[in-house]
Amino acid sequence: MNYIYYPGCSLKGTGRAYEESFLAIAGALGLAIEELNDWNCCGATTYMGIDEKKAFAMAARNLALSEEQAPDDKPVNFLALCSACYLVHLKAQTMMDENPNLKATIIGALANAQLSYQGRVKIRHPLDVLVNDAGIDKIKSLVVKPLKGLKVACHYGCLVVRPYATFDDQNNPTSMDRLIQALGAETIEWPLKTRCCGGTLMGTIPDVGSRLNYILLKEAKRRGADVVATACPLCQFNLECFQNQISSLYGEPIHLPVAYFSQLMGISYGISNRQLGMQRLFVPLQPSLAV
Amino acid sequence: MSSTEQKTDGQPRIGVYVCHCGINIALKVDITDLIEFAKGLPNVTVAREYKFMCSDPGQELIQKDIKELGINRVVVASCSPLMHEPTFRRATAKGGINQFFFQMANIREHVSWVTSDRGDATKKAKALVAGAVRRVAYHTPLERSKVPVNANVLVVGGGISGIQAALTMADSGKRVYLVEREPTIGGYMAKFDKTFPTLDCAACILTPKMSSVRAHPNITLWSYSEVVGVDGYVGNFKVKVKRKPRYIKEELCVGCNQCVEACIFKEPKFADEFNFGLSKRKPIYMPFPQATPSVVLIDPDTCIFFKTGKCKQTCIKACERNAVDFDQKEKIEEIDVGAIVLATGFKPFDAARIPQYGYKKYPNVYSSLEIERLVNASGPTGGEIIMRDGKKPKSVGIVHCVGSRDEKTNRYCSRVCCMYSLKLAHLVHERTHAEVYNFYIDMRTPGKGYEEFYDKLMQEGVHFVRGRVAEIRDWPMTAEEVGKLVIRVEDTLIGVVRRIPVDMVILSVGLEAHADAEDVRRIFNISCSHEGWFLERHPKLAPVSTFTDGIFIAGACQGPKDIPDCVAQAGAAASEAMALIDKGFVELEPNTAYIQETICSGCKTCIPMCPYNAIRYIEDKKIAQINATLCKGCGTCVAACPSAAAQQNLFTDEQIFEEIEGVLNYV
Amino acid sequence: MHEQWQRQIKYEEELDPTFGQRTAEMAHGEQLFSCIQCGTCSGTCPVAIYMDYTPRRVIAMVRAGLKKEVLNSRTIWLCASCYSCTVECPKKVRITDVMYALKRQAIQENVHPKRFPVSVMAREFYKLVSKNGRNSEGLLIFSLYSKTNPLQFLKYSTMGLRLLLQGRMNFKKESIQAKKGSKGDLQAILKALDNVK
Amino acid sequence: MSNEQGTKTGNSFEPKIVAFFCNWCTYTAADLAGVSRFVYEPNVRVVRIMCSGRLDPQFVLKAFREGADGVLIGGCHPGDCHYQEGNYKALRRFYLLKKLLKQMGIEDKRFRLEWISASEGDKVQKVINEMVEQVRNLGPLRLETIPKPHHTPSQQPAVAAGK
Repeated sequence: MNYIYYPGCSLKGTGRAYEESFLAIAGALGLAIEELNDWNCCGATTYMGIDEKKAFAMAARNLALSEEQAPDDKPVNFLALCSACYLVHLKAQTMMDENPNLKATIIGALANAQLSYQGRVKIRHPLDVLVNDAGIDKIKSLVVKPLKGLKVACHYGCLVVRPYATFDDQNNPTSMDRLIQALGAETIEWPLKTRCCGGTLMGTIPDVGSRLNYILLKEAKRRGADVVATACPLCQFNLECFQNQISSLYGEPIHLPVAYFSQLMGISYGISNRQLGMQRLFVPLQPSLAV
Repeated sequence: MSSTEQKTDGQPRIGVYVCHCGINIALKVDITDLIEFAKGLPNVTVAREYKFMCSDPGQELIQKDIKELGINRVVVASCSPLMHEPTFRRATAKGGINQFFFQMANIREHVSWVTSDRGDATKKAKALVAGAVRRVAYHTPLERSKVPVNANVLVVGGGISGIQAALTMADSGKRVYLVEREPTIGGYMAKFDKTFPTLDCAACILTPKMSSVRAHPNITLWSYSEVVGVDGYVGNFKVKVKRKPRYIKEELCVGCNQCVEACIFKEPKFADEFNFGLSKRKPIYMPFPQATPSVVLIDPDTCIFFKTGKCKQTCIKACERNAVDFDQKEKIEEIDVGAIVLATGFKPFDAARIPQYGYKKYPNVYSSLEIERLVNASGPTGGEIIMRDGKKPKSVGIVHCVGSRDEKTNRYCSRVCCMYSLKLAHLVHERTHAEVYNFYIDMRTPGKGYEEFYDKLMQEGVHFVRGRVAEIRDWPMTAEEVGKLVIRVEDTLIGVVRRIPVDMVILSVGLEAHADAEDVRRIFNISCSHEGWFLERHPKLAPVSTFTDGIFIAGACQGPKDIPDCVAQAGAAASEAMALIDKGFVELEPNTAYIQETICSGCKTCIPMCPYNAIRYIEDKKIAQINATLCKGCGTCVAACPSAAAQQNLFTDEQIFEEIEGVLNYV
Repeated sequence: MHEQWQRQIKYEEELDPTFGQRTAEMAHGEQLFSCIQCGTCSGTCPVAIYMDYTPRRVIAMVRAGLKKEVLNSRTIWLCASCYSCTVECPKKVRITDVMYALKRQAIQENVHPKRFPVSVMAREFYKLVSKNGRNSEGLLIFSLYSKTNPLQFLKYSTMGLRLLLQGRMNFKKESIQAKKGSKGDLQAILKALDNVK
Repeated sequence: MSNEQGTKTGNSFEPKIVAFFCNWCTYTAADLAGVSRFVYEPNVRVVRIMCSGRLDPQFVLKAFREGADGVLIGGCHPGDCHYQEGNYKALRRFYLLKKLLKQMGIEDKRFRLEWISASEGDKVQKVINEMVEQVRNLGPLRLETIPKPHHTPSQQPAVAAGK
């Protein structure tokens, strides 16, 4: 199966390691992936708060472009790594389907840029693709360095299963857990797995953002996690990069590696740290792997 | 009738009577316009309006016109015939003409209540009236045939509702068959310790009733049995009852339990249904000490002999009365009854369907019914409230509306949860002195002494938080939360979010219709609401009747209800059934089919059409003939008859043709 | 009038009776009017603890027409759109979308709290992305801090430096290639939607 | 025939639809729709029959003949028939009739059969609104051109004084 890959802004910036590591393991798994030409920002969770129609139009432009890029009439697998990008495109699509007038308006707007949207796009999340297309067995088969003894807290964050749970259980998703277990690691019982990291609040209102991330990190430590695995650049950024500020704010030393699930896969596949962007981590993962 | 005959010249003289129904119809239908229109219709002699046609003055209008104007056909334009057709037929008869010279036009349910524009409504009402007028001209005098009613009754379901209905009818001398699916009667009430708001013990008021059911000469109790088929019609139902094998000869067993003692399983090791698995039983067991009938049964799924064929069968030897019978087979009993009372009850909501409440995940999260057993003196802990981890709770949270008032589970309010939650709060507080918190959306205590009970609880120091619990988790934020279940909720009366750590959580689950309500409904040929509750004939005027004559409903199978309401409804259903039986006969709607011998070609097309084998072929005459007593009046044979020899009273081809022309040709 | 003597009574003339209906339409849902004030939204909301009005209260205020209070509240800007409330609401009220609808009204009527980082960031992001078609994290943070609280630069300088060194941040302007008038011209699309009702 | 006369919208075409509803399920559902105040299009006139099995093909043809633009049949869901299987009989006739009507040039959408149980008041609303809209789009059915046979009524029943 072919995938049109939508990176989104973060994966070219703060989330670079996510792109690097995912493309690396995708290559290992032999997934045919090509980047979407001239993609634009999805508008994230913010743009909708200013102008909803334009927000949907921005997403629709990407959907239209992906249909351009996969001209035959087969369904297009639109792969968005970032959870926010994944949801924004999914929401735009769902809202247009629910509301014909809105759809007409958006399609009309696209026409001004000689674009059309037929609606044959299927928006996919990497966990969905890995677990359901590649399959756990295939994922297992490539493991050369099992992550024996590594205790992982799989953090799905909000938007993977909310408001739409298209491929996993909304209250208790398990795809990442199954995937991580396939690497030989142990996943801890993690009831906060879909709790919010605060998104952009960390940047705008640090006190609020800090508390949300403090709760997650503290509980993950309490439950004996060696590392938190994420599937979202913003979760990763919030959980990892502010640990010093959080520690000083709550007078409690917090030092917990936060890596992308794809980096953990890469490690177990024996892919080089550089290819996986491990050097970009604030909190190095290597020590935890020594266990 | 002399007056009538003088005034009639063989031509129909139709009277049209339009009802305002207060403003129900008048608001949407221009009555004056409609009256003027009706006056212009063929054969209409008089057209009148009245505020409430169903009232006495309204009915007298009709009778007066019949006598004075020689009206010989009556059309009433008002509500649905399913509502008031009998009323106006009676009025017509009182006037002195045959009651079937009457036709109703439904301009309320089918017009004024479902149409927004007044012009449209008036137009539609005119069409329906025209249809009725055209049709009624072709009505013919008919007589109702009477069929005797079988004096026996069937009660389905042995909970408090079924028991109440059965006893009421048996005491009045009716022969009652009480069929219960479970091995014992008593239903959910038998599992309760106390009942709200009086806190009298459930057993003390229920078990005497259970034993009098067992002892009653007029009651045949078939437990561990299910109705599998119902044929016939009001007054004369033929019922098939499946009696499941309990592998014990019921008539021999005296419930001494020696077989249970003797079972090769020295210790009970299988989840005990009656206690929701809070205790264990053996493969051969008595459901609970006061079980009625007091007869043990064997569970083939857990019994070694049934699973392996190899067992010392110590139970057989232990029974002096040789009641144990491993060869027992399921058998079908057939009975004839005149009326049926359905009291099949409800099923509790499965709390696991709301994952964020942690039921089946955290051992100390219980469903309210489990707590009913825990606080019960005859329960698994002898009434001591001990949690699965062996500890006594110091703090308890009771969560209301679990599986109620929730679009994702059940939209409706289950009606009993607020009160039983208060009851449990009282009992738990009384026995453990724990801090008890009630989390409610709205406190609903309508009922005698209910609000007072709520007040009593507040006085007792039970905490009340108005807010629907968002989640129950085991991750602590503070030292006191460590090792506790943390309830996260907005205290909506203060407007702040609270985290309340407790040892034990009670989920007050709502009531649901049985999973197989749909199948049961079909067996008895009645209707269900979307939620699966059995549908009453009329929400106010016929709350225990169904759309199938002779079949009545009582208790929670009709909708969530507490014990007082169940008992009241059971009494109502019982008296409805007895009213039917004591009358001795039922008058059948004369809408039966008949064959016009001169036209019938004897092609036999109709014969296989009849679901009741009411049509037979008469060899010598070479024609078909319909047995009116067997015919139920569906008219399928009439529609099939190629030569129009078959016709149906009240629904002849020409009556329907006229109605079609009527509804189409005037507006 | 003296601050702490603000009267709390509400007169009908101070309310906007159309506010509820308008908001419901903007939020794709009449379910708003089915709210039973159970507080599940507030209970599930991870940031409710910082809000001036809990989400439940906002719903009630919207229905009652307390437009001024709602549009000026911090609550609507604190919503991180994690959708917990939306999926847990027993009446299927799309609370997250209600919050979005309120943010939009606040922007339209220009009544959002001044120098309040969230709304500032929102507008900066909107401008940046509408113009270039892509976000440039570095530039966004820069304009946000300079427009709200420049001290943040110091606070996060070391972190910023690390991000730069690790190649996780830069200050160059990202943008799409599609030229004006050419296929895929984003401006053309967005322009078409200006003043679409 | 007054097909062309419009109701609310000036002289826009408002179809007439005759519905044959069985007494036990669909007629009751229509009553429930009323009790629940489910407002729907006013274009349907309901003729009550005891069972959809009573539906004589003649009724349908008659209705079209008399100027109906559509005919709707409502019966109990399969397995729910008050008379065991009248609705199956109706279904068979429905299919046969559909063929014939096609031959007469009457469009598919003008003739519809629906299973609606006593508790489905909302379905009555949905089905009627749908059908009215569809028939409205089809426009009036014009059979007037063909001369119309009138059934010869039997002897007017003597007004017996039966009680």
